[in-house]
Amino acid sequence: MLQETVTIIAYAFISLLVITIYGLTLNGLVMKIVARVHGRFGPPLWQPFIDIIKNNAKRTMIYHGTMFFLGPVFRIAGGIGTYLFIPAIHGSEVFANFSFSGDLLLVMYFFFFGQLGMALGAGESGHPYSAIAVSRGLAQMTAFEVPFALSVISLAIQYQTLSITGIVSAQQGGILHWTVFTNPLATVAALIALLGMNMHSPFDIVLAPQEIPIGPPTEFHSAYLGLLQTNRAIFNLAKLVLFMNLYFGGATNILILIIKTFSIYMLSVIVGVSFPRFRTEQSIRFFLGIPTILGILAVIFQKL
Amino acid sequence: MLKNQENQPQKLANAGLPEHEKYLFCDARPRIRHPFKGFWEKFLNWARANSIWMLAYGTGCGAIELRPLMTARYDVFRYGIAPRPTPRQSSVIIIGGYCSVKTLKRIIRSYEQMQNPKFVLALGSCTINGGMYWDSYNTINRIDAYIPVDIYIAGCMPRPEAIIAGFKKLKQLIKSGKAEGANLYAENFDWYKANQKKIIKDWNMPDYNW
Amino acid sequence: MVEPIYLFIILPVAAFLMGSLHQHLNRWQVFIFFTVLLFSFYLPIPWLIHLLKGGSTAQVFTAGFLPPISINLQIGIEEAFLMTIINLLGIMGAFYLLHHFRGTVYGPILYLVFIMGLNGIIMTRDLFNLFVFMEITSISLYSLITLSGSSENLTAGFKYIIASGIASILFLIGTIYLYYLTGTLNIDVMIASGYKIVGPAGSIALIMLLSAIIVELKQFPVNGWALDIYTASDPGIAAIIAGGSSSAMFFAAYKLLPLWSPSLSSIIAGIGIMTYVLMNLMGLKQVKANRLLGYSSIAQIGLLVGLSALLLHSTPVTGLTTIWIILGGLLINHLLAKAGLFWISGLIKGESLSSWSVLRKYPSLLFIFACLLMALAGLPPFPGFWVKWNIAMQLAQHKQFLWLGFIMLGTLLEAVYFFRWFGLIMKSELTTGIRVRISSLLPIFTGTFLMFFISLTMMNLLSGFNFNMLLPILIATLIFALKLIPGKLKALMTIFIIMFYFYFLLPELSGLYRLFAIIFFPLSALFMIAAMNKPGYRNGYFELLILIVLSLGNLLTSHTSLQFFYSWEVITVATYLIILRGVKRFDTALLYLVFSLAGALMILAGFSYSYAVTGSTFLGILGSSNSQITIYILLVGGFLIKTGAVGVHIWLPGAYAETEDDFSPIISAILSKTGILGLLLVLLLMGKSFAANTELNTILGWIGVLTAFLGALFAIFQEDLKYMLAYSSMGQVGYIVLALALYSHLGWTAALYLAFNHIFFKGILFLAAAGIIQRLGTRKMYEMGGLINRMPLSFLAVLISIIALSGVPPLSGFGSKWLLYNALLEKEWYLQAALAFFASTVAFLYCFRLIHSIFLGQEKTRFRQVKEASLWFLIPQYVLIALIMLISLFPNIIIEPIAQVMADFIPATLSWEGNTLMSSLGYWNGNVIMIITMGVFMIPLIGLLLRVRSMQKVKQFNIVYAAERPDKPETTHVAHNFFPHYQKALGFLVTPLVSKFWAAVSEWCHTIAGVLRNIYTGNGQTYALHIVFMVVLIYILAGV
Amino acid sequence: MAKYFVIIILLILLFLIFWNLQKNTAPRNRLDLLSSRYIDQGPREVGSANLVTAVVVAYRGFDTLGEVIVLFLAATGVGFLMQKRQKAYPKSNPASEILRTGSDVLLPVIILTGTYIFLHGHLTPGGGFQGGVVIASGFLLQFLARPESRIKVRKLHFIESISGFFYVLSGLAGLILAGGFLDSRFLPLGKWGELISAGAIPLIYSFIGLKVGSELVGILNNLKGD
Amino acid sequence: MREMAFLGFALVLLGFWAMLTRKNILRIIIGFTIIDSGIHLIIVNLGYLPGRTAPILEKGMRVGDLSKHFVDPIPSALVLTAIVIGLAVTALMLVYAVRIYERKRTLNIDKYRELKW
Repeated sequence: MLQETVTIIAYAFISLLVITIYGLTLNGLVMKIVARVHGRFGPPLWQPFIDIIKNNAKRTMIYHGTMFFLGPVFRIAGGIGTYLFIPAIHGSEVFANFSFSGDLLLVMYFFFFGQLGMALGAGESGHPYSAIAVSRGLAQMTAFEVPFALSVISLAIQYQTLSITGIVSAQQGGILHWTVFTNPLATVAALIALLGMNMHSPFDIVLAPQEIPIGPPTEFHSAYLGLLQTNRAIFNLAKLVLFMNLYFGGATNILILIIKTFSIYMLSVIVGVSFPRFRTEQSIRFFLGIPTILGILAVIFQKL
Repeated sequence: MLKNQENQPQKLANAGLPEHEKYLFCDARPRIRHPFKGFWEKFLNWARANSIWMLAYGTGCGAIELRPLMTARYDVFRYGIAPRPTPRQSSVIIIGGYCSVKTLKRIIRSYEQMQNPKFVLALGSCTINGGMYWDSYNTINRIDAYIPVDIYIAGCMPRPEAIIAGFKKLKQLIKSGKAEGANLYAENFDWYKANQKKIIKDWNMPDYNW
Repeated sequence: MVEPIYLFIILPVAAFLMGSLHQHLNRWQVFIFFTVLLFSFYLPIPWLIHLLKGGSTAQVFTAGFLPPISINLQIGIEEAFLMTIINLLGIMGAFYLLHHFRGTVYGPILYLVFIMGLNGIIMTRDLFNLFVFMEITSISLYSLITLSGSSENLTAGFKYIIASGIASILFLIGTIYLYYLTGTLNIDVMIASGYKIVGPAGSIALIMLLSAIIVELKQFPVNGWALDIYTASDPGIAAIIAGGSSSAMFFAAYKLLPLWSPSLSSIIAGIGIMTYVLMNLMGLKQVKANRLLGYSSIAQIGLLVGLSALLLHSTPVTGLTTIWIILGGLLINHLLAKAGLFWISGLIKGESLSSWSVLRKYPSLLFIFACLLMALAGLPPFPGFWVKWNIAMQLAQHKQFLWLGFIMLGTLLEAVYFFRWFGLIMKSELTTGIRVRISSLLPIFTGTFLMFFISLTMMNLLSGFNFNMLLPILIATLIFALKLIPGKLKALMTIFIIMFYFYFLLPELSGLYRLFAIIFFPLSALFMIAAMNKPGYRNGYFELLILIVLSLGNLLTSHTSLQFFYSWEVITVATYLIILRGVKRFDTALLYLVFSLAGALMILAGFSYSYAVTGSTFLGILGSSNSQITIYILLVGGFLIKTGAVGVHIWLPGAYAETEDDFSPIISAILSKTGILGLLLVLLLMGKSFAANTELNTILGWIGVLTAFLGALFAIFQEDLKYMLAYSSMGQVGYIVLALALYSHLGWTAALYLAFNHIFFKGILFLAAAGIIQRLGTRKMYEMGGLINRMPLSFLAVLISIIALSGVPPLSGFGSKWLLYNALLEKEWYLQAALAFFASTVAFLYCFRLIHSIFLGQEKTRFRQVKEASLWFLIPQYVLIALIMLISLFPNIIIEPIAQVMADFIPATLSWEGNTLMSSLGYWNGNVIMIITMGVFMIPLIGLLLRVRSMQKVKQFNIVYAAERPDKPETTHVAHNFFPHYQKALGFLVTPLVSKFWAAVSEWCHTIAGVLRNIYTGNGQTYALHIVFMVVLIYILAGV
Repeated sequence: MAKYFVIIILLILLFLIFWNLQKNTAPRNRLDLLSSRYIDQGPREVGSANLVTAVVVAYRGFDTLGEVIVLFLAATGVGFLMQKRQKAYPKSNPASEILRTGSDVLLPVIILTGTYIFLHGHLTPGGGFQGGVVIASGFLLQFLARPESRIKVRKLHFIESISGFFYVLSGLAGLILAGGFLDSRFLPLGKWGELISAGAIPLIYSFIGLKVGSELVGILNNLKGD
Repeated sequence: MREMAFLGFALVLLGFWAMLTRKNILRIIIGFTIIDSGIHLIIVNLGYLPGRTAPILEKGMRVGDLSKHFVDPIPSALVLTAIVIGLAVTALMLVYAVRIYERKRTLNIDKYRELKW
């Protein structure tokens, strides 16, 4: 029993480490790609690592209060937790994480854990922009969760399970078994929702550096920021892995995982570099419009 | 090199604030933060040098030169330099040209809100001796009487290439552990503060903006 | 037993003698007056006892001949009963009027003759003699009305004479033609020879007679004069008119009932019930107290007339006893209550409704007043309640559903204006203007006491004596009597009593009921700890709490729908009163009451329909196969109102938010579950084959999920802390309704789990809100801010509860969401699941707003000195937090018993593997999730804690502020209008359409009432015209 | 004008109803059982030659009691209402000589006639009420002739209440001595057609006559207003 | 004689007309008495049988066969009561008129509308 537990925890650490490194690299890569789109060279691939080191190397920190202090902790706990509840690689023991403890619903609700904590921390900083950004972020979140939820429901109908492992195993055996082909409407709806989740343009209303200097983390710095940046890598990848599992047949080894998550992420990135920003209410209306209809259609088609 | 501050009072008076607002501001003195010794500090300094986040705050006309710096032509991102909208997260503040009294107040506030280690890059002649506005009633002639400047980049205005050169110099300073402006400021806090208060008449902020 | 004829000897003799001998009699006059009245009161009592024991109806002959040759009187059980109460009223009224009778001999004489006239009307069996006695009462009233001698008295009296004169003319025409047709004046013979009353002549004669009686009964529309009489005459006189004269006239009408043909009978029923509805409608516009009472009196008599025509004539009489209890109970209820109200009105100097607020200074009078109002509105524990119940049952049994609907509408309208009045009294400016005399008080108190006694008798007759049903009221009264005990001690006593009751109740309950008992007793006791906080005696609060909670227990133990409904109404009333205690304006409490009563009436309709179909009030059977849809709709509709479902939710926010802070947790957490209990019972008892499969469940589910969604959406736009929590409650209960509607094992498990969870977190939130509001003195969230430093314990409590609310793992809220979605998907309610999910994300918005606006952000200067909330608020909060933590770590300890209970009704679809909960779709291991979350939380936390030495704690204005410094905390704290973008995007969904709709309904009711009452122009000639018009109308309607 | 129109329409309709009522009652050719019985048995049972009186005083005596009470109520009510008057009317002009003399002459005759009428109520048309009214009319004449004259109100009340008292007492006597309350047969019926006959009817009618007379005088006195 | 009933009804309607249209309360009272008279006429008329006489025995009448000669005595008895009651009501109405006039200095019924609705 003890040995089993230790093994599981060790595996989780390995999985987490791999995913963190990959996530940070992916962020660097994206910066590079964005720079290329701009016609620049861009920072080096490892720039995110340096940034994290630098932030942690800051000698001073301030704190506004307990929740401010705990905010980033919540955030990264949320990111790590989300990732750990998703089986990353199908069939792999190391990357199965803690997916035995809950199903898709758990993951969907665990998304909120970090956001809520971060919002609380940002709130305690007392900075008006933080509060405004949180208000925007939460508002947008409610909107993009709708098509995503519909899409998940469509999957639940399709596969008659809410277990992510179950959904992945049902997609094995050929590219045509992937949800993206068997249930394209649900996939489209979910991918549009993913754009919102990733908060790239046109949905970057939370950070919006030109309006409300980077929103919730305005007051966060030094080691806090280090944690947030780490989380950004992990949480981002958690979402990508989830989408890969749900819609793109999952991954059987780390290479496929990298390829698939990278490809999914590229969608956000390409959309991001191509569009300006929505206003919040536009974003809400957008998600409750076509994507929601697609989601509803996906549910209806599956039910028929 | 750095003096101990034991005999100084621990709390700031914040005399510029009205009594009923004093509780709203932190009254702690800035403290000297000693660097680590040896390789560890060198490693950290390497990271600090390669990830310079500058405060996106155009204090003067020189800010015009910062846009080309970040776009495709000069692309300072190559060097790990990136703009940052909040002083809390930035490590360098660029004094972009002539500095009026009014701006100085904001510069001081922003500078104080940045976290140690932090660096100051002064741009153009005006920051050195007032430049063409040397005899203006409202222009600060010598910026380093108010905040510790790491690098001056001469010129009116300095071209982006000069600025990049300045950054390179700053990197070298950081790597060599010589860019300890923040500690300098803390060490000579009373002197700096006295200078600042001498020129800023309507001092309505705490003595140190945490 | 004294022969009743002596009434007609002693009373006139006394009157004659007093007329001339008063100078000689002096003080003996009063003595004679009361002796004679006492004699008249005593006379029927032995008869009543004799008849109740089974004695036969007695006839009294006059002139030494047998009827029909001479006039005869009859004393049967009805007559004896009515005479007893009317003569009792006579004594009490005389006592009340004693003051007025000083210095005049005419008053007592007229009064004596009036009482004699009433007895004559009741007893006589001769049509013309009836006319004579009617004239005797009318003529004595003509004079008595002018007792106070104002000009209003005189003009009103003149109108009365005109109307009554026309009525007697019509009566005479009718009588003489009936005599012509039948050759007799004896009512019994006339009824027996009813075959002779044929053809147009017979019908018209009957119409004339009927019209006269309708005028005398003051039915719509020929009652303008009566309203004036009630308004203008001395309250003591109005009391005996409303109580005595109307009752006697009703009895006269009752005597003649067998004469009417079926078509006339239905006209009478229609007129009576329309009078009931329209008078109550017009009462809405009334601002004068006495006139309002007049409207109500007329309405009540209308109900009596309508019911007697419906129950005794147009359908065959089945259970005479029940009908007797209805009519007798209604009569006595009306008689005592209305007389009492008129008597009280005599004490009040002003004539407007609000001038009665002076009653606040006399709690005992106020108490009586409330009792009388409740009696008239048909609320327990007064006779009116039993009557209401039986009316519904009887009418349903006779398939008179349309009339039943009208009667319910009338009841509701009556409750509206009565309780609006009560609210006005409780909440308007205190006026000074009361004259309290012992002689005036005595009859008032006696009457009310009598009413309790009669109610007890009726309870005994109708449902069998049930000590449990009385117990809450007894205990509450007992505590109320201990007036001078400090509030804290009372709170302690309350908690003890509740737990004690729980201790005795628990062994009697099983399964589901036991779970609800846990909700109702220990948890509400826990919430009551908060009440220890407030200083002072808090009279009424704890008594009502006991009443509510103990009645909740009775709800669980009731076996018949009557018992259930009784406890239900007790809870409604007690809750209304407790809300009214706390609110600043009465309309919130009124709204609560009106909607609750409307719900209760729907439930009553459902029960009565079920009774009509099955013939049983046993709760175990609700309807048979062919009637289930109606019963389902009625009952579910009624219970939905109680849960505050969308569309009928507008009472909810005010009631939850405006009430006292330490009651809000109880009403929103505990009492909202009564509706859930009701819904669950309906689904359980409707019969599985129907309830499990009906499409109506789908509608119910949609209502639930829409409530959840709109409740959450409303909540996010509230600036008021308690309103936000109230709307949140509405939404959360919506989830529970949705889960119940699923009718699956998983769904019901989810429902109860949600219920428990909701109690925990909403209890904490409301308690924390109470603590905050107590310290800050404001409910506006944007005025708060930064309180985390001042109230860290409250903050922690709120934090944990909002995590539990929003369903974020690892706390208990996620369990409820998991169960709910699994249940929804299992049932294939996909779109509902999506909307529920949307609603649950919307809930984040208000959760964050709640905690941010209050505890985070900028601390306001004026709240720098506030202290942590009172310990009495914190204790229950932390107990609840412990419970939340417990069920988060070990969800099984609560899900398992719930699932087991539910498995008794529906086969289980939930299973366990160790600590992992498995449904057909997914799985969930709360225990492990909690540990993992803790783990991933601790690692970065420790990392960060290592850096703590390099950290500087800063103050609230040490923020980066675009190189400036913030100006004021008030302008820096972002809290007001927190979701403007949401307002822009989805604000159209929260347009208060429902409120507008109900406001329009209310507006229209008032407008129609205003237009309708224009017929009462105040001109005697118009009133005369009304009578002519009515005669013509009845003629046309009767189709002669 | 609209109001008049409505009233006219309604009254026309009312008249149609009355028309309908009267038109549809079949004419009577013979008496009903009850009235035949009164006529056939009345003289023997009650001993009254005037059968209307038999009905009024004996068969429907209870009605008559009510009737007396109604009048009593009217008198009391008038007293009650006039008691609260605020002020008296200005005195009217004295009546003419002719009227005064005429009334002085007529008053005894009128009272005598009235007394005759109620004493012979069981024999000839008339009775207590009629007699009482005739008596009262004499006093009315007196009031008109001598507005300033005062009536001894206490005596009037005394007569009124004593006669009322005895009327009820005679009813009680009927209850105790004869068949029922207000049974007039507790005195011997005598031979019909004579003054002292028909049981207690003359007695009762006398009481009624006195009572009615005094009551009406009381009403007139009150209305006269002093 | 049956047509006398219509006369009675005509009186009733006349009385009603007075009652409903006249503004002076004294006229209304008169209207009321007219109605009363009409009713009395109707009542008496209903008791009348053609060719018969009042139910008062005179010497020489044969007891036992009287019911063929007399009109119905009951309506006559009733009308007596009705007259008395009408008288009582009229008296009270008049007193009311006196009192109201004292108070309001007008006999116009339209002016007595302080109570309405």
